[in-house]
Amino acid sequence: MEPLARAIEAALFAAEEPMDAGALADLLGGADRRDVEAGLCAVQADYANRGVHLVVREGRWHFETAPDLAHLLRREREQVRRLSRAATEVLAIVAYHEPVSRAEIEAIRGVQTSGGTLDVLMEAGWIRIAGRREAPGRPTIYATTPEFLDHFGLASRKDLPGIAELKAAGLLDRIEDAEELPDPPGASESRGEAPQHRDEAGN
Amino acid sequence: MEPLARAIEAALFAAEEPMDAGALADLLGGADRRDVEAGLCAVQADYANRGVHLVVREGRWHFETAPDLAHLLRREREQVRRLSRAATEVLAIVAYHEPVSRAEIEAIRGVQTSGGTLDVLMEAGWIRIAGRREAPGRPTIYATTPEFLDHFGLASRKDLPGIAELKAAGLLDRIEDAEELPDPPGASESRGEAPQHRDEAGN
Amino acid sequence: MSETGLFPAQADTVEDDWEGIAAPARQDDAALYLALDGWEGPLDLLLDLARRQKVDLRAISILALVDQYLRYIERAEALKLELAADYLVMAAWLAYLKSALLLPREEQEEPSAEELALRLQIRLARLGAMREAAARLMARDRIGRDVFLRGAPEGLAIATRTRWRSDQFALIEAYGRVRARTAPVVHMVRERPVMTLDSALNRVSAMLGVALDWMELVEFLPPHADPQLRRSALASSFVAALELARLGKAELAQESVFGPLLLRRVA
Repeated sequence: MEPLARAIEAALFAAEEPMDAGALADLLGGADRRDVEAGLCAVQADYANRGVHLVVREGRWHFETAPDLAHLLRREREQVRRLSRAATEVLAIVAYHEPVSRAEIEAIRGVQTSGGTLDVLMEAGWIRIAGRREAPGRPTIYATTPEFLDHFGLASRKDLPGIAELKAAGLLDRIEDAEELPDPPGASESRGEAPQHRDEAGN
Repeated sequence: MEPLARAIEAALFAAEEPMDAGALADLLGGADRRDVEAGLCAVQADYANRGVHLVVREGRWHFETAPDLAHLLRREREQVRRLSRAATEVLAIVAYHEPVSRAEIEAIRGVQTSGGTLDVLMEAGWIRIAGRREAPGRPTIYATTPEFLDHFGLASRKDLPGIAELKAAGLLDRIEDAEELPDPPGASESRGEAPQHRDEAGN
Repeated sequence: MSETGLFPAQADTVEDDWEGIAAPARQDDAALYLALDGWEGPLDLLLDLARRQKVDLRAISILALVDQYLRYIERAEALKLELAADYLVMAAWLAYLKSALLLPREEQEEPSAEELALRLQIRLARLGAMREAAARLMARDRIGRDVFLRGAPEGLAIATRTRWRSDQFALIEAYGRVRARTAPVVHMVRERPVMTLDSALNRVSAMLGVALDWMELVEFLPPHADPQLRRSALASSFVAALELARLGKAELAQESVFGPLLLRRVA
């Protein structure tokens, strides 16, 4: 095994967080970035058929166990957060529509989203506040994090299942107010005034 | 790579502590212990020249980074900084008056000295704690180190110029208005109580 | 509720659109309410009904969907179930949509009923897409469940160590600075040119001895003295003049306030 590949292998084994090629090059005493990238690919190829794989998620590399061994390694203890249906839906909406405001999430789901649902996802480190939309009311907008991609084994957002097809079908277009279901005559008030109903918990 | 070797590799990679062959055999769905031991040896041989080694200590196996790469994983970044004016003054006082307590340093400097300044000088390796003064309160006393003499190119403390030489070199006249700080309250008294600082300075 | 399931458990068991909900109601109304509670709002219920048409969401019959929904709501009301307001709002809107769809096209208002139906369909498709996406996402190989990171990474430590630098001159200069700053302060009064009272007495009496007439006080002062000495000599000579007058050796005269002070020997 080449010295640089060995060093990359050791560094990524020891690292507590995924690292990109630049950080690795710095760590390895200012190695050339392209050499590091070539080395990463060599190590990745070397591990392709092993019990451990070298994977890259949006430019950041880490080792993880091979997915086909999940049945052997799956642990009884709760390592993975159990998400409510509401939380999984909100997560999917943020991932496929990002950046997206809470009102837009609610427009897609047709129900109010409790703040707790967003909190649970932020606490898990999967979504983050990505600023404010330059629109009336300047609503907070949300986006996913690198940890989200890591956790779900996605190389990038383009890797989200079916995202290209959904986009082509226009199902990921921004929801315009005009598209909202118009209220039936006389019903607008009660619709606006019933925020307390069906506030689903995010647990 | 053999399926059992792959599984062993993945299991030890993910394990939070070293595992023995028996524990591995249990984890891997009751594999035969001798097969597991053979598998461990195979994996170990496979990693022999890599950046990561499979090692066994008292019958328990774990991965660790190759010893020859340790320097890469624990880097010390060195940062060179010039000693501050205040710290240089304190160091000079220690050098001229050692052993000297903090109260005595303050009395000589005529200004209060933060503990951080002494810490910096100790971190630099130029002063050390030289015991306690057999006086009320048993104050810690400080002295210089051999590294101090090295760094400042002095064969011994006797090489330090005396007061008369300082005067002749004009070093006692270089006083700018901005440097004329009033004594802190109480400093004049302690100055009176530290007569021992005068004698050595003049030699 | 299953983590990965597309639908709430009770929805999966529903065979027919009404019996599914009515089944628990045979026991008591509270259970029925809970069953209805399995839907997250009217859009969720509509989506579930639409899926039961077992066709692509884009091909569903909106009229049939509206009828199904309205039947649910009617039955729930007949059972005196407490329905959340938004279910009723949706029912009212769907009833309106249905009547508009049944009207001849030319009598419809803007936007047309067909367009409203299309929007409803798009909303259902969008929610359906996200629900499927969520399920696919949750079914991926997830870290900590299906794949695992290194259990006990050594960690990469980058310690920053400061190396301090100074030099001999800085050290000696610092000591000089300290000593200069804290050297005992000595007050030195510089010598100033003065004429003492004694010398003024001598000078004035000597000059009076040779003078014939009244003389101004200023004429007794040293003629080319610098201003500071002159001031001192003026003060001393004035006191000397007073002293000579007291001793009866001289007399003083001043003709006007602040006028010249005149001095003459007493014969």
